[in-house]
Amino acid sequence: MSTSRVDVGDRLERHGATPARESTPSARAFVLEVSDLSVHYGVDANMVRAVHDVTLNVRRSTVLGVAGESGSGKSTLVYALTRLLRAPGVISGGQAILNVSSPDDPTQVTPVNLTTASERELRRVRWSHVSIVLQSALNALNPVRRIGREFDEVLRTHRRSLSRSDRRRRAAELLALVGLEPDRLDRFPHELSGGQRQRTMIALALALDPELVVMDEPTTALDVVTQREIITELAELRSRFGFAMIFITHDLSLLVELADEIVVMYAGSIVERANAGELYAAPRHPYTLGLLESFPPLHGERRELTGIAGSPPDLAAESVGCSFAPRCPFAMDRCRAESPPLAPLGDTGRSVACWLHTEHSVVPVPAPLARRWTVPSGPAAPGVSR
Amino acid sequence: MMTDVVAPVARLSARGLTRHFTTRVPGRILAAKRVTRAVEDVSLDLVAGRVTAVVGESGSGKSVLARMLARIVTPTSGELFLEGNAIALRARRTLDYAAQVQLVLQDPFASMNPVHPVRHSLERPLLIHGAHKAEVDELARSVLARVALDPPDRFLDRYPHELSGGQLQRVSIARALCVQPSVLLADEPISMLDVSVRLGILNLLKGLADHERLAILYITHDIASARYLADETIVMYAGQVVERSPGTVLIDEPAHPYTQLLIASVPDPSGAARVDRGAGESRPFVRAEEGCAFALRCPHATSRCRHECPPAFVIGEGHVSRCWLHADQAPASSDLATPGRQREGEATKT
Amino acid sequence: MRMILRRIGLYALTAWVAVTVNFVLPRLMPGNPVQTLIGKLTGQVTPNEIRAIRLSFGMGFHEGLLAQYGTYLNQLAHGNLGISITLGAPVSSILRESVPWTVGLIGVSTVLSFLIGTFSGAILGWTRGSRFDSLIPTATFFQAIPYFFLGTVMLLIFGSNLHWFPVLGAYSANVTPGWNWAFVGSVIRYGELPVISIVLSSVAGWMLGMRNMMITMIGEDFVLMAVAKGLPRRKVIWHAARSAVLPSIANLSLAIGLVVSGALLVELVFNYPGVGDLLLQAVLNEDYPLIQGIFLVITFTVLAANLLADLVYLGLDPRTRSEAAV
Amino acid sequence: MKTLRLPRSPKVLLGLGIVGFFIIMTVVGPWLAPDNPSSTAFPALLGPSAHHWLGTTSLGQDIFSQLLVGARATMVVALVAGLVATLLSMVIGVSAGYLGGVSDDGLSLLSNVFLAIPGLPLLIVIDSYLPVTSRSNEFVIGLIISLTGWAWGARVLRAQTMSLRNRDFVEAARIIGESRRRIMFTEIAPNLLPVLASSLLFTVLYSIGAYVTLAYIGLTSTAVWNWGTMLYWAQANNAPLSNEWYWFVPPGTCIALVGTGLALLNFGIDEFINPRLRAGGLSSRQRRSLGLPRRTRLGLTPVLRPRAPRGAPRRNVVSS
Repeated sequence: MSTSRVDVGDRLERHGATPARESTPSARAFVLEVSDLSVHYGVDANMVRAVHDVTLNVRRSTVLGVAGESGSGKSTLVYALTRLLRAPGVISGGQAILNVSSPDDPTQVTPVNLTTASERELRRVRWSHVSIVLQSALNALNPVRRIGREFDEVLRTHRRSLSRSDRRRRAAELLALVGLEPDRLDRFPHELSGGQRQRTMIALALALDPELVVMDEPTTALDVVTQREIITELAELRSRFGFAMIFITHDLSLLVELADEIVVMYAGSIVERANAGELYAAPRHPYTLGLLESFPPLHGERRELTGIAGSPPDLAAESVGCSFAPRCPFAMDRCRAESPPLAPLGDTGRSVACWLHTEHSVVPVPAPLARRWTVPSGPAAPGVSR
Repeated sequence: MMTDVVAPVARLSARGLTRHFTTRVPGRILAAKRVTRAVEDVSLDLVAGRVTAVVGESGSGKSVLARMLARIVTPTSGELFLEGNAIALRARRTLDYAAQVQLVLQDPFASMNPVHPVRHSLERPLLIHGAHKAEVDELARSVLARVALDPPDRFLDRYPHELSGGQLQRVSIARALCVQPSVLLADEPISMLDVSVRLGILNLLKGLADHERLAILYITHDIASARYLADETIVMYAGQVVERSPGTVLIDEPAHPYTQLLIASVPDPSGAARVDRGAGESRPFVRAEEGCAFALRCPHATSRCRHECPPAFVIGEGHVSRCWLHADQAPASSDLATPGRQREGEATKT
Repeated sequence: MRMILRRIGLYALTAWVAVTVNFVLPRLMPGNPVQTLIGKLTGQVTPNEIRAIRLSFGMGFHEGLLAQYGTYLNQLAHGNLGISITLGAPVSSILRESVPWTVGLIGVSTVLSFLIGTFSGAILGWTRGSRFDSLIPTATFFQAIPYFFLGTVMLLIFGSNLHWFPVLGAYSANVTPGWNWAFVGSVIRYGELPVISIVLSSVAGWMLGMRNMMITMIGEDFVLMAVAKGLPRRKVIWHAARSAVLPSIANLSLAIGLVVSGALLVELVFNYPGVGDLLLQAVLNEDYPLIQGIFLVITFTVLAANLLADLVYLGLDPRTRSEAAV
Repeated sequence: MKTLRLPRSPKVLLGLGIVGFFIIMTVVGPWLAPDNPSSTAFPALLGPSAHHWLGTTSLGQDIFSQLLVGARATMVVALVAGLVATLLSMVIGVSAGYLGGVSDDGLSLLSNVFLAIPGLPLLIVIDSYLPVTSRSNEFVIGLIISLTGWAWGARVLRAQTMSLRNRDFVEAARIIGESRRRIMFTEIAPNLLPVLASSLLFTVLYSIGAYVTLAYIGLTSTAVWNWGTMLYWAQANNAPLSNEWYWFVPPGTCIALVGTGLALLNFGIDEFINPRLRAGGLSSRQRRSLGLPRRTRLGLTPVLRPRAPRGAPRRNVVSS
């Protein structure tokens, strides 16, 4: 599949970077390590703090789900860490490190600091190692080009040794992976249906056998039936090729099915991080609980649900204390005064940013936030690295 | 304005509503026409105090149906009855009809004029429908309170861009309520909203049905939200009703293969059993010229399905399914198989 | 295909409107200027010539309006545009000599201006926020200068003062017209300054339009995706520019009319032997047959150019090929 | 109603300043003129001096006075033509866009025909048939110019109206029973204001050009002083070839300045209509103080104060 991939480590070295030849265990385990990343829109008085102090790691070959509503910073986060965020977005702190593995020897890992990388270095890891699928494939595909040209261009840029017919053959192979006929290569984007376009984008994202695929609400614009088909295909493709995924969506119930580990974001911060099954069975943050309760169930008794009172916060306004406090049914005085950090929850391997769960909290944890869970036999271990 | 009737009387009834669009076949010099059957022969009754949910994917014709009921789109054929009175569909929509039947649109951001404050959106319907200038401010405040936008002063003079999606959708519902309608049509009112505020809107609609006796049509692609609200559920595919049942029977025991596929496709963390799904590349909503509209995607399709359009079969109390799988059941006279209610409705008409 | 047929229909209609305006105008004006003119001419030219002029205006002798219109169209269909009063020659043969100069001058300038403007606009759009932005007010200023004024200033500075370029006329008096190198070289040399003036006046429009579209396109997802794919910068720019140029080409057909209008006057400034100079002479001498003939020829040429621009657009935008647009 | 709030960029302020200056000149210019522009009382072809700021013509007229007096006719014609053309384009464009169907087909065809006919030659033909008395009337000339200048605005307004007509808020107004006329005027029209303003600027710009051109080739009365007739006389007396720059440069520069001012204002409107054209938040001073690059390149999100990474000995390259 990737016969012609040149050792990226060598190339980076030639251009002045000093790759860590002795790969650390954490670099081998995680394809992406993000620490304390903060993002602003603008820098003056009207500045909007879109993301603050986000730390997360993506384990190789697993799916990290990022759940949040509009304004939670979930998309800003991934655009920023891939340095694709548009002006006036500014990364105001933290770093993101992509651990690029050598195709010849997977134990050889070269960390690339995305937050300090030059345009040249970024170009080298983009698409070969990290690719992206956006919500609207219609906008993501060039409207005046045939589908085949998009594949050809990517392959020609990153796989110099492939001949024209090789590239065409590879493109047809990729389309076949997502269940599309090769004749689609000669079509323009507007001639395909929404589902076909999104499948095309996924095929394109896998063209260079990347280690990490970022999916920004890839199924939100699609019908449920098409969404189901694509999600099923994604799961199959992942188990076949072993890439890791960051899957961003507002649909927490979709993530519970798809992701290994989930982070829940609210107002630019991670409020909870846990293994998918655990998060669903036993949410620890009031927001996660509210979000899960916002999906009417398809089975069981019909009962009245309340959702979450109030409106999402205005990020431009300076806030004191926990940003969820105004909507939180369990808010205490401390919540309005002090912002809780994302802290490990005992030795459970999960983290939560809520004062209710601190060791010294005098208030007992409310029953809905203290459910017990049985550790499911998921593919991924609880994801805390340090 | 309505006296309470003991038997549930349909406030708005549709019989055989059909809408075809003719479009030009692209790329031809001579204008070859293609007929798109957006809605085909749909009948329904909207009853005071009840929520009727219509579930369908994009292209199922559910939005066109809502617009026909609001008389923004003229049906190709069919009949409408408001409080039992036949409506002349060719004539212009009267102000009186607008006062009875209101429609709430999907996108709250787009359905508010960016140059006018909330006040304008509420006072205009009040003034059009005969309120006095002196009282509109008071009325606008009270209607904001009805949709739980409290205090009204915080919202009346805001511009749309200053409000969140959930708040705007409440304003949008308030605008519809200004005219004191008896029927409220809601076209995907929550699909553009954040997950955490969706239930608030659903509960608001439920409250309007329960406490203010409005007849509500709730249109959605989200079958789980239909289950949360519905007193009657209708599933549409390619312009046709394929299954309908009182309450949420068809969600708990789906009979039509399309309904089964739809339910199996919904993300469900609780992990219920899955049904077979159609194989291969998903096909766009091209209706077959003959036969069952769903035949192209149906895992159970036989040659009969491809050649003969199935009628609606009664498979339970008020539960009908338009599928040959149920051919051993009695066919319904129309897909509107709610005999009890219809008889009572007709009795009061005569 | 549909679109092209529709455009051809539009241009045919426009041509008909222009022809009819030509017919109706003299009759609408108070005191029928053509009648007055003919009155003035009686005695100066031969009765035969007067007859020809009357015919070209459709003014036979004792006919109804409709019959006059018929005569007029018939004359037009035979390429008879009447006889120039001042030059005493058939208008069509006069035009045959001057039109090629105009088409050459304006054609070359328009193509150059479009290419330079679009290219620099793409660069300006891509490098927004950089030092190049200071070009924008300058470009706006040049855009606002009337063509003929800029031409005059150029003539004064680079022609009569610095003597960098030959001025006045289309070729040197020392060469004999014909397909010989001396002549062609001279034509190019004499064309330089007029072309530069027209390009300078018109380039800013293309540039600013392209810059705006480029910025709009850079905001599109597919351009961001081109970056995300790790494509080299020149390919990313190409992604954006390829789509951004479409509105420019769609507007090309509209802009041609404006450029032609402006360029006619540049000919005048430089004494260029095209229709612009001819038009001025005709206007000053109230030579109505010549004015009308020039108007029709310019209109037909512009319409032909429009159609060409539409064809280019159709070739570049796949969406119009399948949708029935415009 | 906050329908049109122009961004306060330097471009817009400069444009406002220039246009404001010339509007004042239009109003007070004729009173400020030191001499009668037609008086031939002075020596011919004087260069600029304290007495004659811009010198005199070959007939001994004061050029500065001509410039001040000429501003009024030029601006009046431009304004009349601009307003009439914008009105025409609004009526035709908005009706075509809102009514749709056959009326749309007819009206669009009309504006497309007018777009395709080259404006200036048509103008010349019409004007050449005008009796001399009408040629000296600014309003007649203005009206004729507006006839050839409305089509572009109509086309833009039609497209804009069509897109507004299908917007949800218009449908919402229809649902509550709002009348057609009120939907046009209170729901759609306020949203058209920026486009209308832009269209007005363009037609005024076009009209100045057209009027000056007509005057320059001698198709308006040469007795009415405007910037075009000044150029006409300068050209007729071979001023450009005789190096009498003070005769023809001032009027030409004034025309170009008015045009620049209008175009700069239009930048502001463009940015209002299309938010992507607005500069992205940071002023260049802020960028410098934060050590950010002068412009943000696509796909290279700037990084503020790169913190030294904790722990592992990783590269610490200064980011761009």
